[in-house]
Amino acid sequence: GTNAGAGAAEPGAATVKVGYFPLVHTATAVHASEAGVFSKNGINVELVQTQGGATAIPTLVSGNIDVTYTNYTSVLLAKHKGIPLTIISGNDVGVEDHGIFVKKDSGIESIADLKGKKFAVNNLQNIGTIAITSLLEEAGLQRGDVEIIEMPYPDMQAALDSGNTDAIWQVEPFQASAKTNGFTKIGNLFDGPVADMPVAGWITTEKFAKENPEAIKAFKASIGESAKELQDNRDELVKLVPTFTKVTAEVVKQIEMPKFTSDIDNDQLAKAAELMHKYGIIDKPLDVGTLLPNE
Amino acid sequence: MTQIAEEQVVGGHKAATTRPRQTPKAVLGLIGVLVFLGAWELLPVLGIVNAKYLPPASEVLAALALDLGLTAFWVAVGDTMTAWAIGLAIAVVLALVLGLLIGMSPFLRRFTNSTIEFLRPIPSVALIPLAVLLFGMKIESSLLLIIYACFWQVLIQVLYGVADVDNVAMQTARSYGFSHWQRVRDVVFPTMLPYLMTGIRLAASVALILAITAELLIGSPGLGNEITLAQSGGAIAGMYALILATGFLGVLINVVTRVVEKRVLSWHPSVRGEATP
Amino acid sequence: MQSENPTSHAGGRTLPDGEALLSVRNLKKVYRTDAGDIEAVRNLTFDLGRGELVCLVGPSGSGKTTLLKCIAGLLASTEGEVRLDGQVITGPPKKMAVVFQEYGRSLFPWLRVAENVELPLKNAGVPKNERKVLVEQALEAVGLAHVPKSYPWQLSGGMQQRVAIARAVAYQPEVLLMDEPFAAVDAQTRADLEDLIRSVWKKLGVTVLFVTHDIDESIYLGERVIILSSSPTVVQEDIVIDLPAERDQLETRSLPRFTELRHHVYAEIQKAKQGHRPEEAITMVAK
Amino acid sequence: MQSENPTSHAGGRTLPDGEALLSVRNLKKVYRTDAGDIEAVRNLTFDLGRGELVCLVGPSGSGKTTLLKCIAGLLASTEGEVRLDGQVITGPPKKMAVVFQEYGRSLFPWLRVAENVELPLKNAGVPKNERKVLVEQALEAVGLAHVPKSYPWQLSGGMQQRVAIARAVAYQPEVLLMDEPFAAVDAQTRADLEDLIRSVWKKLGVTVLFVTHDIDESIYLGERVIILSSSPTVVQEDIVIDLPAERDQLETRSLPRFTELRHHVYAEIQKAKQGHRPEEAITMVAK
Amino acid sequence: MKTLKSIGYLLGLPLILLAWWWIATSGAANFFVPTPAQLAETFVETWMGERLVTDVLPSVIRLVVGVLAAIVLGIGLGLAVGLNRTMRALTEPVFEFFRALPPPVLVPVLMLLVGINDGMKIAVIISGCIWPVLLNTIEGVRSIDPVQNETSRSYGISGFNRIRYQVLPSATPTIMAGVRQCLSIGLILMVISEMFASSSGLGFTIVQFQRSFAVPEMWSGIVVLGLIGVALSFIFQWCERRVLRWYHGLKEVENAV
Ligand SMILES: Nc1ncnc2c1ncn2[C@@H]1O[C@H](COP(=O)(O)OP(=O)(O)OP(=O)(O)O)[C@@H](O)[C@H]1O
Ligand SMILES: Nc1ncnc2c1ncn2[C@@H]1O[C@H](COP(=O)(O)OP(=O)(O)OP(=O)(O)O)[C@@H](O)[C@H]1O
Ligand SMILES: [Mg+2]
Ligand SMILES: [Mg+2]
Repeated sequence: GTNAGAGAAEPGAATVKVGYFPLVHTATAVHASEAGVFSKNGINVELVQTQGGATAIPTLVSGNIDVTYTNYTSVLLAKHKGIPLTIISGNDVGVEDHGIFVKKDSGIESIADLKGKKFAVNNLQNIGTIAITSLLEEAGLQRGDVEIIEMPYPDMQAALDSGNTDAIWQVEPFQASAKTNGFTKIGNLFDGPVADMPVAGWITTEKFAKENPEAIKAFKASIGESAKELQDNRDELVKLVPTFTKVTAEVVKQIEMPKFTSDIDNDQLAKAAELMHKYGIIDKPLDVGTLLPNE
Repeated sequence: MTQIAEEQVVGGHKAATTRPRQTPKAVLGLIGVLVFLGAWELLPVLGIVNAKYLPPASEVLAALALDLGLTAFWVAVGDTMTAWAIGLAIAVVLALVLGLLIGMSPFLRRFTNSTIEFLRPIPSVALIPLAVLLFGMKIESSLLLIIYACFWQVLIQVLYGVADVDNVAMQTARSYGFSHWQRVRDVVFPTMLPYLMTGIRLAASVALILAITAELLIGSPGLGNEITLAQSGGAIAGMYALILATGFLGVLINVVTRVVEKRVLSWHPSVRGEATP
Repeated sequence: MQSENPTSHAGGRTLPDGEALLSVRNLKKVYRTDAGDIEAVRNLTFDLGRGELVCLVGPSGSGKTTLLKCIAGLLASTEGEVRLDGQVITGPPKKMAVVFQEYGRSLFPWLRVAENVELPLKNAGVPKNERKVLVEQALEAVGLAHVPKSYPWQLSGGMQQRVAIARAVAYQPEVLLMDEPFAAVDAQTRADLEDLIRSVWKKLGVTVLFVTHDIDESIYLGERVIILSSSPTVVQEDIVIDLPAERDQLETRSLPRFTELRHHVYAEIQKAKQGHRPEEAITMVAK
Repeated sequence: MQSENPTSHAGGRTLPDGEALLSVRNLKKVYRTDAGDIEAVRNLTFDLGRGELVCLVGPSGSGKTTLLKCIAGLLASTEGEVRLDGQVITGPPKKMAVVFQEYGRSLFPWLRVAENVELPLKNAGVPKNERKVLVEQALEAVGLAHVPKSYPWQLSGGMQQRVAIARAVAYQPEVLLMDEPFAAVDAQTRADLEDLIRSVWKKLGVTVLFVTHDIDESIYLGERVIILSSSPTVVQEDIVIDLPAERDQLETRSLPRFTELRHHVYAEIQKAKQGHRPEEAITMVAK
Repeated sequence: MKTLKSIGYLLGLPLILLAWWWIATSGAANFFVPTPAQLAETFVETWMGERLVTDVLPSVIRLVVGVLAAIVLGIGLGLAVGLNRTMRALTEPVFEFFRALPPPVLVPVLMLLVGINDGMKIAVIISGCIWPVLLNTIEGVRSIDPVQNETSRSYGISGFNRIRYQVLPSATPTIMAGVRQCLSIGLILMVISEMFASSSGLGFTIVQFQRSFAVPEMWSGIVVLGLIGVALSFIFQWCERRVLRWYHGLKEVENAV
């Protein structure tokens, strides 16, 4: 983990433990910490490296960290099941950094060609499933026309190569290696009906949000600033990412830039919730308003 | 099969007459490892798998050599081994004590049977949310998983070992008025020891597996976490180098348990059979 | 010259209440197995006075080992009871040593010879230096002073058996039960060990029940010989051995009385093997 | 009346090349242990002719079992060699049966009595009905026809030993090695088994090497008795037993020649125990 | 009366534990730990329907195939290795190497080699639960009583006959300890094998419940695992009692007194 410089933070202010998984996309938090953005905004942040997936939310609920980075679908699901969570800041929105790849010469050129094929996502209960299903519907297919299977991002290219799946979803930096490995990108996952879908952001528990409104505001502001500074600054990313991940500078030079933002687009979020309901990931409608701090 | 058994039949003579020229165990082991690495090297070359996803052994070994020069690698090994050692020790002691207690009492054996069989197959992996909830990402989480997984392995071995006590040996102890505790210490424990050693050998690698799995899935520092990092960074050779390191740790642990076994079981047919001509 | 017929009882001799150290009463033992019940002992009654040295002979499979295990409190009887000092035996009593017929399995393979001999003493809380002396003496007495550091499985059969004997002797028990303890040793060693047991018995006043197949041995050693019938097992005869207390391998064995007793016992065993049963026993069986 | 001194050789008797079935030459066996080397046998040389019945006696721990295992091809010798029919033995030869001193452990506890006896026959490919007859006869001969379905651990010590004997007899071997096979049975059974071995030997022409501690038994049974010295072990003496071929428990044992031989062997063993060594052996030791 | 006693033994401790859990959860509710009542309700809802056929059954079939294969392979290899000193020295480090590899990192490699199918899942199960059988077989073979070995050798019982009539029976008590371990490890690996590249199965379902924070459902899945474990184990113990009748007879004669 990387520790934040205490800089301009008020002495005596409690340290906020922020959990993050080392990815290109979490460069926002690392940058904010390294560049002193957090302290400038008056909070002490300790970055704690965590695992994504199954453990992020339990870790948060158990009180071992105060804030964590996670995808919105998991948050909505947890909320739906009654875990009191609050989204405090956006982080990234799906754009060209999420690609759909097929094998060269597979004959698959568009979403419509996926009929009867297998498509791999990293997690069935996640934004990827929603996005691909929407894309399928748009292309005039049914959910059942494509078999959506689950496997970790790093294993997908091998599975595609060996024919165990026909199409895969790759996020940066895997997208970059998929390109170098000669797979064909047939489109972006967040496109058309799901263009600009918010993918992941920062959350905390309702209790922490209520007790630390200042810290939360400062955190969101810091991510916002950091997002702006990084957005069109590939050089900074090239410098920063290899320091906290195992992604090499060469790869960072080739990636599609993510779209960083601390904004939370209520409408998009509501749409995500609606789609989740529609596709049966949750069994009753969810008011996303309850997830936002100011209510 | 016949051939193997045949060789055993005249084994005694072979060992005696060819004694000075007999290939040392370590050399044979090394040959085994080299054959394995050779096969691995050939897999991509023969086109059975794509070298992009499973790089040849040479490349992975080179990556491992690179790792060996990094402090971060050794820190990770240290973290993993700490969790391994503490978890294994607690599990073994716990299982040994409970195993002796349960194994020696027909009542407890029957009374706990269904519960043990129910709890045993619960995957440690499924306990991760619970562990995280209780302990967060601290070492205790890893320990919980390690102990849970290893405990059963050792327990079952101990139960079978206790059941193996020789009647005449036990009657001897009883007739000489050994107290309950003395019987456990002087008769049951030594009889059970070979079983326990197998249990420890099983548990030692399970503990390593769980230490790494916990790091992999919870994110506490250690080799497993390094593996995730390498994976999510797309560093395939680096990832396999770490897996290789894990395997070598397993081999190392086995060497240590074998040495211990040789000492504590020198009297047992399984060990003494190796020494006599 | 004494009377031709040795003083003997068909059925075991019993003592008045309070005089017996060990009393066996109507002992019956049935092993229950999947394939059916096996009656090892039908009905045994006899007494052992304090400090007696009694030999037990009987055909193979007649239940000698079973009887010994019942007396040692290692086996529960099916009917009847065994009393030691008036107390019904329910578990192994204190200060008792047993030399098992399966001597190989009764030694702990993980302990060296001296450690095997020492263990019961250690567990009984005998101080270290005292233990050392006892172990050394016992090993010396059975002719194994040169191998204290060997493991039992590095010894010959006879040597293993002598370790088991040394262990019992070193323990200085009050009751000593021995199940064919000299079966695996050569004639000369056997003679030495017989004298060892007699001298230990005299010195410590220990009560000894000694199972043997060697009729000469039973007479040479014992003050009394109990003969078991063949299965279904009862006491065939209980003979007092009226030989002088001081016994000598050459002298005693050449006494005419020795030969007389020997013939008598031999004849009894032969009868036992042929299925002859003492009258009392038969009536007991009948009712 | 025959000569006072029995025909005997100090050192083992050897036969001209080609006449011996089994020849032991300068056999030496040293056990290597962590605690140092144990010399079990120093130098043994003797021959067994085809169809001979030879008894082997010697003090406890003198290496009888070791010698038997070397002959059986179960142990590699340290020096010297054992030849069967002129072939150096490197592994267990065909058609050989061994009755081990540790009879209890040599029976397979997962097989019933009859199955234990049957196994070697089954393995040798003897047809089923023939097997059945052989097993029944063998069990009958050792007096165990009534327990074919018991497990070995449900039997008494002597019964277990008789199962091991039955197994060897049923196998109809050409060479039969027996290591104190009657140690655990009563006197009467022992006599019966002795006669059984003699009759099997006569009927099948099998070559028998028989280890025993009972001097009378060695003389009653054997055509020759080999006496081993105490450790370091050499052949102390090799005596021809010139008793009539038809032997009878009562008659033979009461022959004056029997008594003579008995005294001779007894004296030799006593000498062996006291450390006396034959001259040849001593010179061998010296060089 | 006897069956009553058996039932008492079977359910005694579980009931005590259940009561304890009831009391422990009756006060403060924790989102991640359901109450027994909740769990029971979810259990019936979740597992007593179609899922039994679509998810549980295929998983159990894979499990059984994998476990049986592991037992056969483990015993076969164990005999080969245990009977031969050179083989043992040659293979031990490689075995130990594989033994130490965590299944979660092994699965991707198996996916590469075997592909994504039932074969892969069975391979994952075998790769993990072969070890206790293998190790125990090796140890069992190594610790055979030397007198038994000598008996076999002297009667010329060798090769397959020796394995069948002497080596295997003698090592069976030890092997059984390994088989028993193998059952529960197989169950664990069944779950892990379905965590990757799967779209049905018991393990898959449990993981999906876990991901979607359906906590009582997840625990009910774990209960299903436990129940399968108990069932397998009882089947196993029934077989063991038959195979090892001689052994229990031998050991229980007086140990029970
Ligand atoms: N564990 C057992 N299970 C079943 N039957 C047994 C068991 N132990 C002994 N028996 C039977 O009980 C009878 C008496 O056996 P025991 O060992 O007491 O005889 P023994 O007099 O000691 O014979 P030996 O002189 O041959 O040692 C035998 O018929 C035997 O088969
Ligand atoms: N496995 C072994 N390891 C080391 N030493 C052994 C081993 N087996 C036997 N010995 C030693 O070899 C010597 C001869 O033993 P062996 O068993 O051949 O004697 P034996 O003549 O059969 O004696 P007994 O009549 O008592 O059975 C003994 O001193 C014994 O301690
Ligand atoms: Mg007996
Ligand atoms: Mg011997």
